[in-house]
Amino acid sequence: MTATATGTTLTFAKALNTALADEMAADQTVVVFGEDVGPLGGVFRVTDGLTARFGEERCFDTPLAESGIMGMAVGMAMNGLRPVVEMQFDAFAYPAFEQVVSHVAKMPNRTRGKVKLPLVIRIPYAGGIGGVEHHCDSSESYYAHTPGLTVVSPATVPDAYTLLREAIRHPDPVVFLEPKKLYWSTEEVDLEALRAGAAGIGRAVVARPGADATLIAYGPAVPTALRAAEAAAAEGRSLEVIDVRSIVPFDDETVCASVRRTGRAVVIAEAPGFASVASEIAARVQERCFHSLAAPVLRVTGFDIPYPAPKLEQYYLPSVDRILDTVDELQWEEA
Amino acid sequence: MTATATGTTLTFAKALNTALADEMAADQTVVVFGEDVGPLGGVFRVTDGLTARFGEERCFDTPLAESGIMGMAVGMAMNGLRPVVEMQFDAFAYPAFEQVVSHVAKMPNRTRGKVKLPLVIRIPYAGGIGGVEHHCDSSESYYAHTPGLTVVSPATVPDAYTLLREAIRHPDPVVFLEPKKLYWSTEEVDLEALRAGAAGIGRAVVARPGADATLIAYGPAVPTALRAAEAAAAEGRSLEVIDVRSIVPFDDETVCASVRRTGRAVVIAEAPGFASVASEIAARVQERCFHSLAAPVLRVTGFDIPYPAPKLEQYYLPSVDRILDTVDELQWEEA
Amino acid sequence: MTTSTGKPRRDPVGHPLDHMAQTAAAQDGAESFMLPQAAPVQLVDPDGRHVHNDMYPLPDGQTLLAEYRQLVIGRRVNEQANALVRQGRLAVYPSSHGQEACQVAAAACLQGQDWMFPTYRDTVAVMARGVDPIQTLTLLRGDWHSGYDPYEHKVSIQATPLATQLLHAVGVAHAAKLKGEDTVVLAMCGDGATSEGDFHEALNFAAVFHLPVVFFVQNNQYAISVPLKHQSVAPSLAHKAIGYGMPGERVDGNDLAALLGVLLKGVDRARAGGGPVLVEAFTYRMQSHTNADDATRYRTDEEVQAWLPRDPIIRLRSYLTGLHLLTEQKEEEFARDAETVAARMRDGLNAEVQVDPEDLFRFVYTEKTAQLREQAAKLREELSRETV
Amino acid sequence: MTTSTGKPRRDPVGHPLDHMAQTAAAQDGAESFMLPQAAPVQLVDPDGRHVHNDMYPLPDGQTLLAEYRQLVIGRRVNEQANALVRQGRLAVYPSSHGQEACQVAAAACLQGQDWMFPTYRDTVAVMARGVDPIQTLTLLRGDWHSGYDPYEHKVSIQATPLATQLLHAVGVAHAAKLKGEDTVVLAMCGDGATSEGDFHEALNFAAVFHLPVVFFVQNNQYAISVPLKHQSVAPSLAHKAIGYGMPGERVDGNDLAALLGVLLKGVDRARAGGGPVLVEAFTYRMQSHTNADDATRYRTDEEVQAWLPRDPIIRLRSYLTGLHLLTEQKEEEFARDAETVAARMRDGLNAEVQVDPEDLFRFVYTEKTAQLREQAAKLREELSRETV
Ligand SMILES: Cc1ncc(C[n+]2csc(CCOP(=O)(O)OP(=O)(O)O)c2C)c(N)n1
Ligand SMILES: Cc1ncc(C[n+]2csc(CCOP(=O)(O)OP(=O)(O)O)c2C)c(N)n1
Ligand SMILES: [Mg+2]
Ligand SMILES: [Mg+2]
Repeated sequence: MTATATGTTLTFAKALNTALADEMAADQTVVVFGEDVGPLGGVFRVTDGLTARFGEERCFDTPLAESGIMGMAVGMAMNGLRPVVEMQFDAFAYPAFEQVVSHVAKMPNRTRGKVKLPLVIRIPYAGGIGGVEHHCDSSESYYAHTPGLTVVSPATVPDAYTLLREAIRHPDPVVFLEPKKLYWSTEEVDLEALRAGAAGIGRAVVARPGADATLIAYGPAVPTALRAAEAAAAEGRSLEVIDVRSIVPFDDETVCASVRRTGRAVVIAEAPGFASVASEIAARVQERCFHSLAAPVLRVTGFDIPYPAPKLEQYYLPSVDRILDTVDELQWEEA
Repeated sequence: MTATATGTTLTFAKALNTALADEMAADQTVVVFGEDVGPLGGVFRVTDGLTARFGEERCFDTPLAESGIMGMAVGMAMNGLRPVVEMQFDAFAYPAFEQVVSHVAKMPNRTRGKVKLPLVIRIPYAGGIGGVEHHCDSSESYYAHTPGLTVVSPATVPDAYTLLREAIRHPDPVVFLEPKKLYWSTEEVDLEALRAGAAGIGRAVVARPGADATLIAYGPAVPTALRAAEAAAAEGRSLEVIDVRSIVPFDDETVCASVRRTGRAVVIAEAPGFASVASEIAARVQERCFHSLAAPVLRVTGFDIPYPAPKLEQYYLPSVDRILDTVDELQWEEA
Repeated sequence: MTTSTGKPRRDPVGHPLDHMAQTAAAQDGAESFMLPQAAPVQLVDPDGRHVHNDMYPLPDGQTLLAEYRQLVIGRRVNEQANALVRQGRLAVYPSSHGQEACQVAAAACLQGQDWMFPTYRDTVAVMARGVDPIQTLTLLRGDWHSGYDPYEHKVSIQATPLATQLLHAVGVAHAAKLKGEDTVVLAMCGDGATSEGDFHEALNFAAVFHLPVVFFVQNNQYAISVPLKHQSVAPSLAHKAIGYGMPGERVDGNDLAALLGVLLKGVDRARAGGGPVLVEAFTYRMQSHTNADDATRYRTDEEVQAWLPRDPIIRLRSYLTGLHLLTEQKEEEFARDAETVAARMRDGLNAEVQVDPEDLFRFVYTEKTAQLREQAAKLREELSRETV
Repeated sequence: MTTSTGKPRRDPVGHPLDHMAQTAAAQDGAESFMLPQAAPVQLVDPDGRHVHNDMYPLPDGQTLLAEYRQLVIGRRVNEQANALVRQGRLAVYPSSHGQEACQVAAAACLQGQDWMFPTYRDTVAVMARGVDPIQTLTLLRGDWHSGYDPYEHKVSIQATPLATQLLHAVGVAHAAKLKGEDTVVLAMCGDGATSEGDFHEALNFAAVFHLPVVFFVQNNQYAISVPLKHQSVAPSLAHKAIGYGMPGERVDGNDLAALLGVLLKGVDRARAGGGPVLVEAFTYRMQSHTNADDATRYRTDEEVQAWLPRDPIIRLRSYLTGLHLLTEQKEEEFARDAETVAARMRDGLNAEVQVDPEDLFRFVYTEKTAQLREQAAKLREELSRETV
C-alpha cells in the first residue's frame, strides 16, 4: 500500500483485504472462515492479518471440508452472524454444491423470509494464471442459474473494495467471484471516497463509452474487453464496454440502453459458452433489443471443453484478437 | 404390459425398466446401483425385478451417499464395468456434484482418452407431480453447462426405451433425465422394432410439423408444447414442435432448419430461465438464424425462483396458455 | 462477541513428537470414555421393570408421567396424520409410529433457549416442542415449504436433504458459543443419513470447535427399503463417535426413561462446555417409509410383529401403572388431550387453504429483483386475464 | 462375472432383536480387533535399532536394502523436482521430502495386478511403481492434466480434489471383486483429506461391500497451514476405522520397515478376502506445502528441526549399516542410480514441449460433437491466420 496525495495504490487482493477488515471493524457479527484463511492469510493472502487483528474467533481455519464450511455458515447466519467464507479455489466449491443450492439459495424463501442468510461465499475464480486443473474453473453459471443467490464479480480495484463491503452488508447470500488473474493488478484509489461510495449490486457500468458496438463482459473478461476496445479504436471503430459487475440481479437497463444505441453486441466470458451466463445475456439482449439489432448478438466464450492445462490456456481464453474477429462478424457491410 | 396385434402398451417407467433389463441381458458388464434400486425396485419402480432376475451383484442398493455412488461408479467404469446409477431425485444428485463435474466429466479428457467412463446417471427429474421441495428440480442446465457430459431427456415412451439403451452403450458418461411426470404415461410401442431401431443421442426430432412458428422443447415440456400446438391449430395457427431429446450434443441442424423455415421460435423449458439450457437455445438460434427471424426468439420457462410448493406449482410450470400467449407476442402484425 | 467463553482454540503448537507420544498414552483413557457401553442403555425393560444402570439413574415418576402423556399424544398425532393422508388432506406423511419415545425425549431434553434440528420424520418432536400442529403440517399439505417461524420455538425447518441439517445445527451452536449464549443444539437424523458426507463433516466440525451439540441418531433399522446392515457394518453407529473424538452412546430407543437419561446427560455435558456427543437410539420404524412406500417389498411381517411387544407406550404404561402413578383417570385425561390435538389437526386441515401466487416471488430475495418484478407482473396479468 | 467370489452380501435379514443383542455381545471382540495399537507401530527406531513387535516381524535385510535404494532415489527425485521449479521447468511441486518411506512402502506393498490411487504429493510413489518420471511430471510441467496411461502400471491419476480418489479406488476394487479378479487397491490421502465427506463415504462403501482396499493416510501433520489438531481431535485418525467396521492401525511413517510390515499385512488381508483396513502413517511434511507456500507463516523452525533426527533415510541407513548389508559401495551405487533418475528428469524437462492446440478438443468425447468440430475449426482458422 503506497499513499499518494490523491489516493492509495492498492492491489485487487489488498482492496478485498481492506474491505474485509473495514467491515469486520464496523460490524462485530462478521466472521471469516475457510481453509487456510487464519494464520496463513489465505492462499491469495486476501485474509492476511485478520486473525492477528480481530482474533481467532473472528477469522479462523476450519477442518478441510467445503460442505462443512458452507453448512456451518448457514447455521451461523441463522443465529445472527454474518459469515464470509472462502472456498479455496473455484472447483473446490463443488463439494458444497448441495448446501449452496438446497439451503443457501432456498432457506429464506422456504421460511417466508423468517430466516435470512446474510452470508458471503468468496470464490477465487477463473483462469489465466497458469494453474493446474481444478484451479481455473469459471463456475458462475452454476450459481447464476440458481434462484435465491446474488452473484457478483468485480473487475476493478475500487469495485473489489466496494462490492465486497456491500456484499457483506447485503441481507441475502452473495456469491462473490474474485478473478484470480486480477489479484495482483494495481490501481490508485481514494479509499475515503470509496468508503462513502455508492452501491454496485444490481448495477452494471459503462466501463468505456463507444458508439459502434457494445462489448458486454464481467469479471476477468472486462480488462480483455477494454483492451479490445482500445485496439478497435486504433482501427477507427468505437466500442462501448459494459462491465456487468452484478450477474444476478442483472442490469437490463444499462445493457439494453447501450445495445439499442449501438445496434450491435458481443458478449464476452471465460466460461464454456453452452448454457452459460453469456447465453443468458445474448438471449435477453435479443429478446429486448431485437428491432435495434443490425446483427445477431454474438459470444466470445471459453470453448465447451474442460479448462485446459497451463500451456494450452492461451488458446482457450477469450483474447483481444478473438473479440475483434467477432466484432468484424457483426455484418458491418449492411450497416 | 398389455400386448396387442401391433405392439405392446407400456408406461414410460416400464419402457425404461425394459431397456435396463434388455441391456443387462445383452451385456454382462452392465451393473445397476443406487438407493433403494434393489429389492424395492426404486421409488419409481424403474429397476423393478432386476435384482431378482440378474442377482444382487448386478443390481444392488448402496449406503445412502450420492457422492459415494457416483465416485464408486467412476472406479467401476475405470475397471471395465458399465455402471448405471440412479440418483433418487434431482436435488439429491447435488451431493455428487463434485464427482460429476471434476471427475465424471473430466476423466476421459484428463487421461487423453485412456480412461473411458461409459456410465449412465439416471435422474428422475423435474416437477409437475405435486412433490415437496427438493423433489422437483429441473437441474439439466448444471449438467449441460459442464463439458464432457452427454445430456439427454426422453419425452416419449419409445424414446425412453431407445435413448436409455443407447445411453448405456454410449462410450462416454451420459446424464439421463427422466421426466417424473411422464413415468405413468402410456403408449403402444413395437418393442421389436425399437430393439432394431435407430440412434437418438445427438438428434432432435420434429414431433409435430408446422409452418408458422417453431416450439423448441425437451423432456417434460414436450407434451405441453404439443398440446399448445394442438390448441393453436384450432385457432388456425400452425406450430412446429421440435423435441430436442439430446441437449448435449445439441442438434443445431434440425432446430435451425425449422426456424429458418418458420421464421419464429419459442423455447420451452421447466427450469428457471436464467442462464439455462433455454437461454442457450435462444442464443444459438438467433446467432444462426438471425436473418430468417421475424421476431426475437422468446422463452417460456420456469420463473427465477425455487421450485414452489405443490399447491403453487400450477402457476410456475410452462402452460399451454403461457406458450400461446408467448406465440402471440411474436410480432405477427409485422409478418 | 465475547472471547471469554470456551477454551481458546489455538494454543501454541506443541512439539509434534510429544503429541505422538501423548496421544498414544492418552488413548486408553479416551477409548473407554468415547466408546459406547457394551449394550444399549435400558432403564425400563419391555415388561415395564426398572433395569439398574450405574451411569444413568431413572428419572422420577412425575417426569415420566408427564412425558408419558406426550407419548400418548404423539401416537395420536401419527394416527391422525395417516388418516389425513387417506382422506387426501396431506400429500404424504412419514410416520414416527414406534419411535414416539425418541420424538418425545428429543423435545423433553431441551430448554427454551436450546435449538432443535429435526428431519421430515420428526413431526411429533416438533409439535412436542410447542410448534403449532397446523403450521407443522403445512409442508406436507403442500401450501408452503415450511409453515412455522423457526425462531419462535427455536426449531429449524424439517430438513429433507439428508444430513444437511446437522451442519446447520453445528453453525447455530458455533454462533451461540461465539456470542456467549447458553444454548445447546440437538441435531437429529436417521440411520441412513449417517452414511452421507455431511454427517461426517458435521461431527468433525462440532468436535474440533468443541461445540454444544448433541447428535441424536434414530436408528430405526431402515432407510426406506435398505436395512441397517447394508448401511453400515460398524459394531454400532455410536462407534463412529470416537473417530471424531467425542463420546458415543447407544440407548434403547423404545425406552423413554433411558432416552431421557442419556439425552439429558448429553445436553448437560454440552451446556457445561464438555463438547458434543453422539447418541444412537436403537428403535424400529413400524410403518412404511411414507404412505407412498410399500414395506412388504423388503421386510417380513414377522419382523415387524416381533417389535410390537417392545412398543414404547406399553412399557412405560406398565411401569407407571405399577407405581400407581398412572391411573385410569389419568389415562382418560391423556386420551382426551390427544383427541384435542387430533381434532385441531383435522379441523385445521379440513379448512380450505388459500394460496397467493404472488408469494412465489415474495421471499426469494429481501427485495425483489427487477427480473422477479417483471415475472410477477407477467403472472399477475396472466391471472387477471383468466378471471375476466 | 463370477458370483462365487467373496461372501454373499445379502444373507436373509435376521431378527432385529437378535441383532441388537449380538452386536452388544460381539462388541468387545470387535473393539480390540478394530482399534489401533496403543502406539504407532515402529520396527526400527530413529537410532536404527530394531524394536520388537509381536504382530509385525521385521522384513528381511535384503528386502530392506532394496527399498532403501528406493528411498535414496525418492529423496533425489524430490530434490530434483524442487530444483526444476526454481529453474522454471515445473510450475509447482508438492514435495514428499520427509515422507519418502511412506512413498516407497506404498509402491512396495503392491503386486502387479494391484492398483494405486495417489494424490498430487505422491509423485515418488508413482515413480516407484514404475511410471516414467517425465510422464509423471507432465501435470506439473503444465502440458496436460495427466501424462501417463493409468492402465500401464495400474496407477490412477494423481488426484487434486481431495479424497475424491478414494471412491474411485473403492469402485475399482468393487469391479475387481465382481469380476473375480485378484486385485488389491491402495487408496492414498493426507490427514487433511480425512475431513472431507468423500473420505467417509469411501470407507463406508468399502466396509459394507467388504472390498479389498487398503486406505493409507499419510498424516504429515499439516493440511497446507492447518495443523492436525484443527483437523481432528480424535485419539488418532486410525480410530475412525471402527466407525466403519474395519480395523485401523497407526504406524511410524518414517520407519520403512514398519510401513512395509503394516501395509503388507493389510494388503494380504484384503487379498485373502478380509476386507478393507485403514492405516495411518505418522510422519511430517519437512518442506512447505508447495513452492508457492511459505511455511514460516504457520510453524516454527524448531518444530521442523525436531523432526530431522527422525529422517526415514538416516535410520534405515544406520540399521542396514549395522547389519553390514549397506556398504559404502552400495551407497555409491544407489547414489548413482538416483543420479540417473535425476538426470532423466532434467533432460526430459529441459527439452521444449510442443503442445497441439487441437488436443483441446480431441479427448472431451470419444467422438467430437458438432459443436466441438465447429469450435476446433474456428481455432484452427484463427491460428492459421496468425501464422500467415
Ligand atoms: C441427500 C438425500 N438423498 C436421498 C434422499 C431421499 N430419501 C429420503 S428419506 C430416505 C431414507 C432416509 O433414511 P434414514 O436416514 O434412516 O431416516 P428414516 O427415514 O428412517 O427416518 C431417502 C433415501 C434425501 N432426502 N436426501
Ligand atoms: C476438495 C478440495 N479442497 C481444497 C483443496 C485445496 N488443497 C490442496 S492440498 C490441500 C491440503 C491437503 O492436506 P492433506 O490432505 O493433509 O495432504 P498434504 O498436502 O499434507 O499431503 C488443500 C486444502 C483441494 N485440492 N481439494
Ligand atoms: Mg432409518
Ligand atoms: Mg497433510
